[in-house]
Amino acid sequence: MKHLSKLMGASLLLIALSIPQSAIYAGPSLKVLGWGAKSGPLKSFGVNSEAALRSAVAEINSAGGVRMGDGSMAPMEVIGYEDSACKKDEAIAILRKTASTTDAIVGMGTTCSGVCQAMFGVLQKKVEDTSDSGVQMPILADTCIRPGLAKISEWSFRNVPNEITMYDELFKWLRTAYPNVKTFTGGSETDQGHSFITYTAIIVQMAVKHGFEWVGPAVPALGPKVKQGMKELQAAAKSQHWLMGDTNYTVQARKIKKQNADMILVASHPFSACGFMKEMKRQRIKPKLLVGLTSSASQETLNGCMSAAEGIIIPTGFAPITPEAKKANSIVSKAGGFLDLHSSAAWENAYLVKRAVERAAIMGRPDTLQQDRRNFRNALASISSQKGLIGPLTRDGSTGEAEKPYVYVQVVNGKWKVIHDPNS
Amino acid sequence: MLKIKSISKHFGGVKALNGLDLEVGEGDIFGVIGPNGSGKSTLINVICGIYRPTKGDVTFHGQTLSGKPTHQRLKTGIARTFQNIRLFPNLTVWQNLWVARNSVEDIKTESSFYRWFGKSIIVKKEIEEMLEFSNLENRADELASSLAFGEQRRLELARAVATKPRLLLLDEPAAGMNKDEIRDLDSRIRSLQLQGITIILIEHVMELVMGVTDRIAVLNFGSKIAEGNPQEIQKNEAVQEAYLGYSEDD
Amino acid sequence: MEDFLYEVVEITQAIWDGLLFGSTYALIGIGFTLIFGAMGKLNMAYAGAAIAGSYVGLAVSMFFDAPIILVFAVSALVSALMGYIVYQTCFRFIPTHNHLAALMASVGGLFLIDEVIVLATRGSPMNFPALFEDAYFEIGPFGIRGDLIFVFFIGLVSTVVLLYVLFKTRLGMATRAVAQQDVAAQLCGINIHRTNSITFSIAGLLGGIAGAMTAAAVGVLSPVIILPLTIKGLIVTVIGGLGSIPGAIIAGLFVGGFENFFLYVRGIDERDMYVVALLFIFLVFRPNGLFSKTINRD
Amino acid sequence: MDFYLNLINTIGIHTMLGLSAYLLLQTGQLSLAQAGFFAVGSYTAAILTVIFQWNIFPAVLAAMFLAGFLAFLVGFPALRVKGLTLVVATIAFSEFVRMFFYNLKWRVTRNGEEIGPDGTMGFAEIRYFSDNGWSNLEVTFFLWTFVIIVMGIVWWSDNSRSGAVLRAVGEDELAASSVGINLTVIKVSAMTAGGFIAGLAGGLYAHQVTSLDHHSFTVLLGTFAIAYPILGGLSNVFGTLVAVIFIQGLLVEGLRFLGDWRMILFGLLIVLAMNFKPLGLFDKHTIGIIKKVIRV
Repeated sequence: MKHLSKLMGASLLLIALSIPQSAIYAGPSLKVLGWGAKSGPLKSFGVNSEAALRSAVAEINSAGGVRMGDGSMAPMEVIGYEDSACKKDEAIAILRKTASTTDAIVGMGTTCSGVCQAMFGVLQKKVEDTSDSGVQMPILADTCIRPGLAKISEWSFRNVPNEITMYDELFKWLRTAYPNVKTFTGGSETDQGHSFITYTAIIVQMAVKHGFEWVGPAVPALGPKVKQGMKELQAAAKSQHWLMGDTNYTVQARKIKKQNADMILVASHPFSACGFMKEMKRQRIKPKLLVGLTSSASQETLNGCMSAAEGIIIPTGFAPITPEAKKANSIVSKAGGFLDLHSSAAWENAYLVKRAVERAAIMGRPDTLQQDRRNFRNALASISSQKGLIGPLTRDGSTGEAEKPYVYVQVVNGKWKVIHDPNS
Repeated sequence: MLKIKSISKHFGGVKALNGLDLEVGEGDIFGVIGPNGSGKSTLINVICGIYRPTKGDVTFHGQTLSGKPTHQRLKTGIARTFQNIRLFPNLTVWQNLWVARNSVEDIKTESSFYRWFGKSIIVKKEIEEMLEFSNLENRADELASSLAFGEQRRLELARAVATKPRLLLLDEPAAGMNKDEIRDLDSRIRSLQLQGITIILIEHVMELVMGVTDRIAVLNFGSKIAEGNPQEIQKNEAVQEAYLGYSEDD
Repeated sequence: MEDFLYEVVEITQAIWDGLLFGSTYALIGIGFTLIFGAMGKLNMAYAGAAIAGSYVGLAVSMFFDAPIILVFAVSALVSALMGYIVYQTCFRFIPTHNHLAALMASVGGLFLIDEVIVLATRGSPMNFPALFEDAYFEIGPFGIRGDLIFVFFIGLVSTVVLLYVLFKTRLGMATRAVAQQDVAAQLCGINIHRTNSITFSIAGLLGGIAGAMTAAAVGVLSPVIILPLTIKGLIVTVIGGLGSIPGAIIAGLFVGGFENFFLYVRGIDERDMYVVALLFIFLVFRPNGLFSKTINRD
Repeated sequence: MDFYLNLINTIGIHTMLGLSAYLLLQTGQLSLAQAGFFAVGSYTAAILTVIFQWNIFPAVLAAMFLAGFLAFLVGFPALRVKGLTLVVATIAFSEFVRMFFYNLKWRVTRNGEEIGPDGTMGFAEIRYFSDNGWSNLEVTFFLWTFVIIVMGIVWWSDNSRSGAVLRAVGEDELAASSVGINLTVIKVSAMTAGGFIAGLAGGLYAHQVTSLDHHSFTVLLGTFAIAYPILGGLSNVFGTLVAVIFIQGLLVEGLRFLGDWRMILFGLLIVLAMNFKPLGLFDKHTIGIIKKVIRV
């Protein structure tokens, strides 16, 4: 029994310990709690987002904090940044923990679109729907980029670029910037929902829309509208895709080489994107243009295959082009993170929270917690535009889909370089 | 009751059994002796269906056994013990006996649900008897692995008897036993005979075989070299030949 | 006719590439088979340890810009060490008859290794120095990856060496003795733990080579490839026949070619289904694998 | 409160998953196919409640029976192989199932929204509980009724002759068959029962997480299924429960505050547990101690 009781005791104790102690700070403060993948292959996402969020909050506090409902200024406080390990069960557990055992006003997470899908699922779908017993906790996400997640719950908010407009504009620009590029083909990783859907439903269609010619396996129905010919494309191009954990890309590369296109799309996370691009290099496939997936516009790609990725063009929601962005970038890298498409969103989210709080007149008292969360949600929902790091963030109230500025970056001499800013 | 018609069992080139014929009568204690490697254990494995004979057929009460798997042969009334004891070491003594209740009578008397999940008075009584038979009454709840060697032998015998067999195959039950234990075993075997169980006894220990058996068959190189009652066997040259020959190469 | 020829060429190419790449599966398979042969146990941490070795090799190359061959050597040695550690931590002190506990411990080991790697690299994929990156020969319509040839070659060499060690040296005798009859072996004065730990180290050595070769062939090293490698390795082990080294080799190459063939004709989503189907076919028609060794341990 | 209930639900689901493997381990079959049955159960139940608008109770039962039937079919080929071969074969099976759902697309449109399994995009919005206004407490009661029934049945069979027979088969198949036990019947029934339980657990899991995709049903899940009974010990059902509390309660939730080091400790503690208690945390020794304490 000794061992057993010890075990039980320990486990309960630890569970208790693991609940963020929010009473340590004197005086009222505005509490937020974040989570993301801090273990497993996607660790870097969580680490970067945490660094960004914490340093942004520090910035806000050094500038005086946030104005509460009673007019007083209170510091903003990140009462924890949990590890959801890119696992559904864990993310849901953290969400429920945050909602029921902490007085955080908003949850900020999480990594992995599939996990967001599950997490948003346990939220209340419609705010006014009292028959719905879903969790009532506002969530402000920075990395749940997969299309269509916004509609799952009115309590969920995402500060992510809209990939439809992103790629639409990108190919429009490429059309003019590279007039000699006519044909295109590409590949993706089929076991990663975000990569595969974005590729087959958006990227290819947008390329077709702007007059690039698909020279992959024949897909008559393809483009130019979003999702047009998606299923046909998925069926036709089966053998030029790969899986995230793959180790051998010879067949895919050879197929794509045979198609001999001017432009090749590599819609995949760095893990496999690097493998594939290395194989391209090996088989001496030299397209005039190489276009990648937003998620690959990150440090990982450079770690993984700097030389093979040389010249790849990717639209991204962040680049240190504005003074704010430069400042944020340096602060975050001091805090031990990289500011990229996703983590920059975490930074911006801190300011988004500040704005919503000041709009919603949050009391920040334990007894007002539920009301505060509801008000906060409504305020957040009512914010249709907000100043981001590299330009205005806008949100369409009806669909809940966000729009944010983006730039086109390219790997030049082993560094990400901004080659075009559509807003300038 | 048990007829073995020209059974052969070949392992690759090795002829473990070679056209063997045997007939065991109802209620007999039938001894099978022979030097090591003369095919005694193979014989048992063929009878209870662990080996499929290369040639020949075994009939039990006039019906052929060929093609029947081991567990069905048990239900026709053929039980066995093993040369190297095979109990269920991490089951209690009680459970070892409980598992063995598979005879046709049990299936007749109890509903199958009850047989699997119930524990009736009858079952208790029968198992008590078995414990008594193997004088393990006071160790019923201990693990079989915690028993001493002799006790394990007794338990294995009891487990075989618990299946209410009509024919019991004992594979060297006296191996590694001292005089008293052998005498004890002798009386057990006789008591089983009194219960009307036919017994095939495979044994090296001559005093046991010669004492207890009614008929003896002698195997060498997979075929029968002699059969008769103990006295005849003791006189038989071929037998001495075989044993002496055996002891020489040893 | 044109298309037909084209398809033939392409399929041949696909199978050929897969075949060469299969040599990495083969080495992983050999590792599993060795350990299973020696102890009748399954070491789930094996592929993880192999990849960990490659990471150390990579670290060496990053800090001392060592030649690729040294990277290979380091990977192999470290992973041999890992093999030894895995034996000491997950097998040595667990009762020999208790296969379940050992299996579970090695699973724990897998998690541990995996997470240590992640902690060290933030899970970011790492650039791994490729061998003869530009050695890509085009013979008529065919293309041949020089590095894969090298990988294949190393695979063969290490197998030959292994076979020599197993069948010609006293150590090998001891290993096989333990594999066949551990009690008897102990009675003959063979130190079973020593033998086992050596077996694990040898297996680790091979694993390290396999890991480094995989990493070099892909060009990037990341923890996401560990699980697929483990599964492929296990499938190869079973198809090859438990405890059979030649079986593992042939099965490895075969599976490599097989999966590439189906990748070409049926596409990525179904590729692994066919590999699994292949395994099932073997289990039905040849349950003991290519080179049947009836080991009745479990 | 909500959080603890959620944790209790998770523990319940994983306990059932573990018990489904527990039965098989008793007969000496080391099966990683439980992940496959779990997946079948969860997708079936989810499809029934979401697409066909069934009530959750029949849906979960249907999931249970489908998974059980599948397990029954798997049981026969599984007889042919044992040990490592069986492990790999069952891994292959569950991978096959996973890839099936990974390719499964079944979209229907209900009041303007597309719902249903969507291949690699997963199967979102399995919102039966919240749509019908179930409080988390009600969910817990609902779920644990099943858990307790399952545990009760397994416990009962453990202490009846059937349990002894299962273990007998696991310990010595030859001896078992020579006391008249039909190995085929026993092993296949164990596999089937395991499938039933895993399917049931899956059906409940689907509604707990509200979203399924192939990432949830990898080999790791199957590994956990066998990990619970092995880590807890095969002496009785509470071992599995203890192990689930150890892993889900202590390692996953309890150590969360350790951040980066949690998952490292996760692996480490499993290794240590197996080294110091190879027969499980809840082995005969522990039980002995407990009995003593109870007597005192």
